[in-house]
Amino acid sequence: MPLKTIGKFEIKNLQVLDEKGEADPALMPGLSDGEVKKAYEAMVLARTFNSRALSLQREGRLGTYASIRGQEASQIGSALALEKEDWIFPSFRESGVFVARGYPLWLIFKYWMGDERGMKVPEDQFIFPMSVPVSTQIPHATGAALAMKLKGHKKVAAVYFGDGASSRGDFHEAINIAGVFRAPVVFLCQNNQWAISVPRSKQTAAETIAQRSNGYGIEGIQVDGNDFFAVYRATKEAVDRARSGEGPTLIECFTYRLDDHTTADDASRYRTKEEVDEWTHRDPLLRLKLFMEKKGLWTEEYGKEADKKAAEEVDGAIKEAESYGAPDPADIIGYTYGELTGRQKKELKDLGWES
Amino acid sequence: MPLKTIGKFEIKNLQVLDEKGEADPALMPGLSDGEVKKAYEAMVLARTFNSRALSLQREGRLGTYASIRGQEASQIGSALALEKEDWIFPSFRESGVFVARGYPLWLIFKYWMGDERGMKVPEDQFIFPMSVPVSTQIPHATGAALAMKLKGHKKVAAVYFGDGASSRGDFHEAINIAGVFRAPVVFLCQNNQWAISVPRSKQTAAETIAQRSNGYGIEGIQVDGNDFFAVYRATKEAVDRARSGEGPTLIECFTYRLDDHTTADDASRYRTKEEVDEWTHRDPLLRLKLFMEKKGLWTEEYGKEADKKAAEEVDGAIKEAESYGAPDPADIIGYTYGELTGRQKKELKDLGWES
Amino acid sequence: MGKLNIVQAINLALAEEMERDPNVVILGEDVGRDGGVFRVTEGLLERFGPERVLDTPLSELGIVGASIGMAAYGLKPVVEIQFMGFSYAALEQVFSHAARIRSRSRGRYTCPMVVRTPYGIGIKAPELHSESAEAFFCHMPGVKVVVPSTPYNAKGLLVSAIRDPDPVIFLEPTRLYRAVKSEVPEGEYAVPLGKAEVHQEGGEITVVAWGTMLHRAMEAVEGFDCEIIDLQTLKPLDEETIINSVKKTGRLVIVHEATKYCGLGAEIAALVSEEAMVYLKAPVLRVAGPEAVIPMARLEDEYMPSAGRIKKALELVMEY
Amino acid sequence: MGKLNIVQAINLALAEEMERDPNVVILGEDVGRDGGVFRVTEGLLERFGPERVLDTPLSELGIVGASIGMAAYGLKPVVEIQFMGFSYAALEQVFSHAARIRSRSRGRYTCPMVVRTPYGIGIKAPELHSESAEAFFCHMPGVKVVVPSTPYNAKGLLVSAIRDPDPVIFLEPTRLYRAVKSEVPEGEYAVPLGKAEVHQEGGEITVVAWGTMLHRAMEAVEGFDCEIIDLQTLKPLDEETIINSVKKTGRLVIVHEATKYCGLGAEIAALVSEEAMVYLKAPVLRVAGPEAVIPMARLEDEYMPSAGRIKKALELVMEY
Ligand SMILES: Cc1ncc(C[n+]2csc(CCOP(=O)(O)OP(=O)(O)O)c2C)c(N)n1
Ligand SMILES: Cc1ncc(C[n+]2csc(CCOP(=O)(O)OP(=O)(O)O)c2C)c(N)n1
Ligand SMILES: [Mg+2]
Ligand SMILES: [Mg+2]
Repeated sequence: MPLKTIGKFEIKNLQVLDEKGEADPALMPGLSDGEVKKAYEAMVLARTFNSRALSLQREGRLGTYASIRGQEASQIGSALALEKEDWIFPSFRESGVFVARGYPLWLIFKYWMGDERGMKVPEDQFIFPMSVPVSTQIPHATGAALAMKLKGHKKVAAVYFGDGASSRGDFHEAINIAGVFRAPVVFLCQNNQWAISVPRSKQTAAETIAQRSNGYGIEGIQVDGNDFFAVYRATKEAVDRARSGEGPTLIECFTYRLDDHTTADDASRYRTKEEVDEWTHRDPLLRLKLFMEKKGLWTEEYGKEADKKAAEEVDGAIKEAESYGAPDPADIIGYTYGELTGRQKKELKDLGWES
Repeated sequence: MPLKTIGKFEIKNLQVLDEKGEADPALMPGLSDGEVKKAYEAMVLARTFNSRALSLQREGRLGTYASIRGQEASQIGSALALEKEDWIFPSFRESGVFVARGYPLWLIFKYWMGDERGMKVPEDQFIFPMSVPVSTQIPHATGAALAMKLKGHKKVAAVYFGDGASSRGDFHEAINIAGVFRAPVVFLCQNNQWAISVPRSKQTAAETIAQRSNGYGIEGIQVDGNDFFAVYRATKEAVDRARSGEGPTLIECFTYRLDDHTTADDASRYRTKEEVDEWTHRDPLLRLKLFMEKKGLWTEEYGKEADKKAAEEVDGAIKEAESYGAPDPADIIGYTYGELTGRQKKELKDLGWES
Repeated sequence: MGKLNIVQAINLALAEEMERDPNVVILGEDVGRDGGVFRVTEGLLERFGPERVLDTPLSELGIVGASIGMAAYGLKPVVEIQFMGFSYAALEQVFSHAARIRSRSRGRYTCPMVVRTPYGIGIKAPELHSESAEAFFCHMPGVKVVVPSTPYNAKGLLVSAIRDPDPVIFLEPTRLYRAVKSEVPEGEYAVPLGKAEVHQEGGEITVVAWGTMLHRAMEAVEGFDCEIIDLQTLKPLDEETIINSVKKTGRLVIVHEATKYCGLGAEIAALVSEEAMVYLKAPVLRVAGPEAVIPMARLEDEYMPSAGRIKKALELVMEY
Repeated sequence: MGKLNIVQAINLALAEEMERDPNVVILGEDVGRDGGVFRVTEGLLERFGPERVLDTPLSELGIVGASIGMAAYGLKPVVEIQFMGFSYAALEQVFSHAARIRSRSRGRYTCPMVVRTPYGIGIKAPELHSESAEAFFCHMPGVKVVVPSTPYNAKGLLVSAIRDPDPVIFLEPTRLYRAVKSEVPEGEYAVPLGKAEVHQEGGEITVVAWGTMLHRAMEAVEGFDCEIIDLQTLKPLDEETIINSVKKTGRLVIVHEATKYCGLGAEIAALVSEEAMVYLKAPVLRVAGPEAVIPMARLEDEYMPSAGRIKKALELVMEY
């Protein structure tokens, strides 16, 4: 009748690629040169999309926007580890995930221009509309994963959310349920150190978000979120485990939000330039580029080419998004239910919105 | 750039008194013989109250009731470790806690007879009304503890909830906030193995509830909930830490619900007699009695005396509760706001409830 | 089949729909092994197995939220919330997601799910076991709200709810669960959503009620020439049936258990004073709960609209 | 003090109340260092310190739940929920506890807290930043609901809300935050809860509105002889002011942003058809949001009642 230890637990951090672009061969995921280039190009495209979105917003051509700069590796490294038929449940700060999935860029612009049609997800895409209420999308992923399991489909659900989201009940209930039913879901926490003005240290007294996994009896790991290979490797392992029936994983991508929270925010009110500068040096694109250079996969000209292709694609998407017609007011009402209610028909008439 | 361990964590279980009544002297809390007897008598009183409540319900003299049989050590061991000015936030299955606080028994009966006046807590008692929605009382304790801290009062808040409650968002958000602000609160999980028909193993995939503490960066421990000394010791340590500004603790009392969930439940539908019998042998009262016998603190006659005193006190309380007048319908309306609204005055008139 | 009570009728509807459609799954607290605290899901775990009937953790937000993902993926989850008073933790998931996913995705994703929950005063259980918060859900565009009043419509309405392409909140009056029995045919029949039923024809007063209060109203109308409308679906509302009746009777009394202020009765009164005011011979009266928290067992009967209070309202409108 | 906008008026009310009463504390997401996303709490952390102004984790349920414990213990928490659309996670804590603790404990414990939240369409922000769910809170006995419309009443009402012994939901129209300026005296004055204000006297039509819609109504009434009532407090309702006005005008138009079905407008219409029907010359009309989810930025102006739609309603009732 003692004070006895009944459980031991360790939390690990994975880094494959250091800031100088040196990779640990023992930990490198098996990716072909082509796949690495594809990843780099996706990251460039995501960053290009992002910077153009920011400038469009300044020009008043786009609404409030949440920048992903600095989080490209976390978003693209994880998204590329999923299969096309796997389902993704994004938050509002996931442009990189959409890009990695080949989601039509003009639709993403359209969405941020304040138009629901941007989230009319194409039939061949299995991504949910962005969730604006923080953390509320997490249970949806658990449910979809449960459905996959019950239907015997060998698919996986992946859900993205921030460090702030980890403080909400949805996070807790969704992960706990997934643990109980061993649902095939991967919980991808994008720990970018800030929830608007609240630093990670004030979000929870725990050292890491990843260690929460132990409280749910599931796998968990923290990865260097600015290291494409680490994110990819950890996600791939989690996805494989999930697909083979071994249950959910919580992955904390330790990264940083380099820009303001959104275009409506001014981060200089609550964090120092020094902190931001320090993280700027850890730029995930730079790091992957250094690696590719050493491998001879990146040349000046290849880099220029990639930037040019990205710029063209984004330009095209903006043109498409802006040329697209104005939304029909009748659509405010038209998608509430499978069929119009009597009251809605009357309202369409009264409002002069009948077609 | 390795796969490195960044955190290690252990979860411990505390037992002081074994099932034969042998105590580990090294772990014994410093309690006088008188205090031990007081504890035993409180446990007898709680059990007597409980069994009378069950029979009153069968006779139709009391409404649905949630039995605490088997949980007396968890409830009384923890409650006795608190000071009179500390605040307690109970669930609906905490008769033992009320008894330990010297709460007027007739009021508890009154409450279970379906009368709000039973929770008109006497001014010298600092216990909240029972919370019926599972887990929803946990944030209240965090808030009260925060208030104590902000006001510089050296007090502690303690909150009781079950294993099922640990699956709800309230549990998560309340403990996380308490961790961030190092609020002086003790989270007392009464893990009685069942949430109505759902066993602990289906409530979460984690081995223990206590290990959740690590995810919030707070102290946590599992104790033998049928061992009065273990519960008392762990709670006392947690209360002392909280009072001296060292923040919250999560204590999992590993115990068992010996009776049906409530008088409206039939546990034979979902658990075996063998399981219940096995736990009956771990009876917390029996265990404390064996210890006291060895110490010469318990004699046949002392035992009889304690039972008799408890029976008398409970009889008196029942008489009081039943002799108390019927509630005034006007009270349905009268306590909604500090003052009656215009509409309420009209309603009192229309309903003929004016006094 | 013969006579069934509402518990049995709902159980039958669930069984038949699960038989018919392999995508129908049940989840909730104690719905499996225990058969639900009211035994509504009794026997379904044994019959359909743990892949179709899931005993969940104590997690209202989580199970409703998960059901949204299940529904979007292609299942038809039927969630049981043990009592309406415990559905509040899931309001955000219902309002911000279940109700909006179709419109948010412009129809790409939908949320065909049913949330069943026992509702209203009835069993003298502890606090929060007697709630009537239907107005919350009625104020959420994108959800539908249904309340049965007999075993027959309980089965038929639940079948329609399960087959509906949108989220449906299905509120089961605890007081009626075992109190009313009626013929319930086995197999195919559905009572359509969005249609009220004229429960009794009459010429002088229209009485609108649903669930438990329908039966209260029936006790009260004796001696009056009342047309009693059982709403059945609270949202979307069958405005036509109500308005046509009021145009005929010129008098309207609405009865509900929920507190009066901003209850569904207000909407019905407002609808009528907007669409049929010129036909009204008397003020529209609402017999409803007072501006107060629903009390515990000892006082719950006082809180609830009594036949006497309804009678008083009927007499009052007949004075005009 | 001179002219202030609503953001400044609320900030002033908070500062003065915190000065006056050491038990007043502020908590919420980004309310400290950042001064709140609308800057309503700007400068308060610097002035009153981290014991009085708490930057919390992202945890609506938790901070509202914790505030209940704080209030019961003796503080007067003023919680900021960043947008009304994020208050839904806290509905259970408000309805099941804040609203009931006084009645549950027969007065031993009370819950004097204020939940402040930006509300309504106004800043073309993403989804769920434009909600008007006041009717939910209005249907909760035990809470009070307040909506300011000018800097003057914003300050005065918030002071009353903070001093009120019961939980108050204080809804701040985002569209008006910086749009209206007016004289706001420094120091002591309170606008009482439960009193509406006759914003403009008139003889032929009573127009009831609050918050943003009050200003919409003012644009629309020009050319009509309208009495405009600014509710200020949505619960408890100042029934007398409304009824007296309708008895005078015989016509009533209610304007609100929220979806019409089961919105607060329904209650007001129902009240009038119950208490003043015989005075009504025309149907009671509600100009409100359609039965639809509040759209994103591109369509939000179409969703919101326009001056034109209000005018149409005024013309309609004048036909009687
Ligand atoms: C439930 C909820 N509360 C508050 C907000 C307002 N808000 C938007 S983003 C944000 C911070 C989110 O932080 P985090 O989860 O770390 O995600 P990040 O923005 O860093 O990507 C807040 C408070 C919201 N959208 N949803
Ligand atoms: C939020 C909520 N959901 C459901 C219920 C119905 N219910 C009452 S007790 C209970 C089980 C509680 O289990 P646990 O937390 O372990 O406490 P115990 O009953 O074992 O003491 C349930 C589901 C409730 N009261 N509150
Ligand atoms: Mg973040
Ligand atoms: Mg339990």
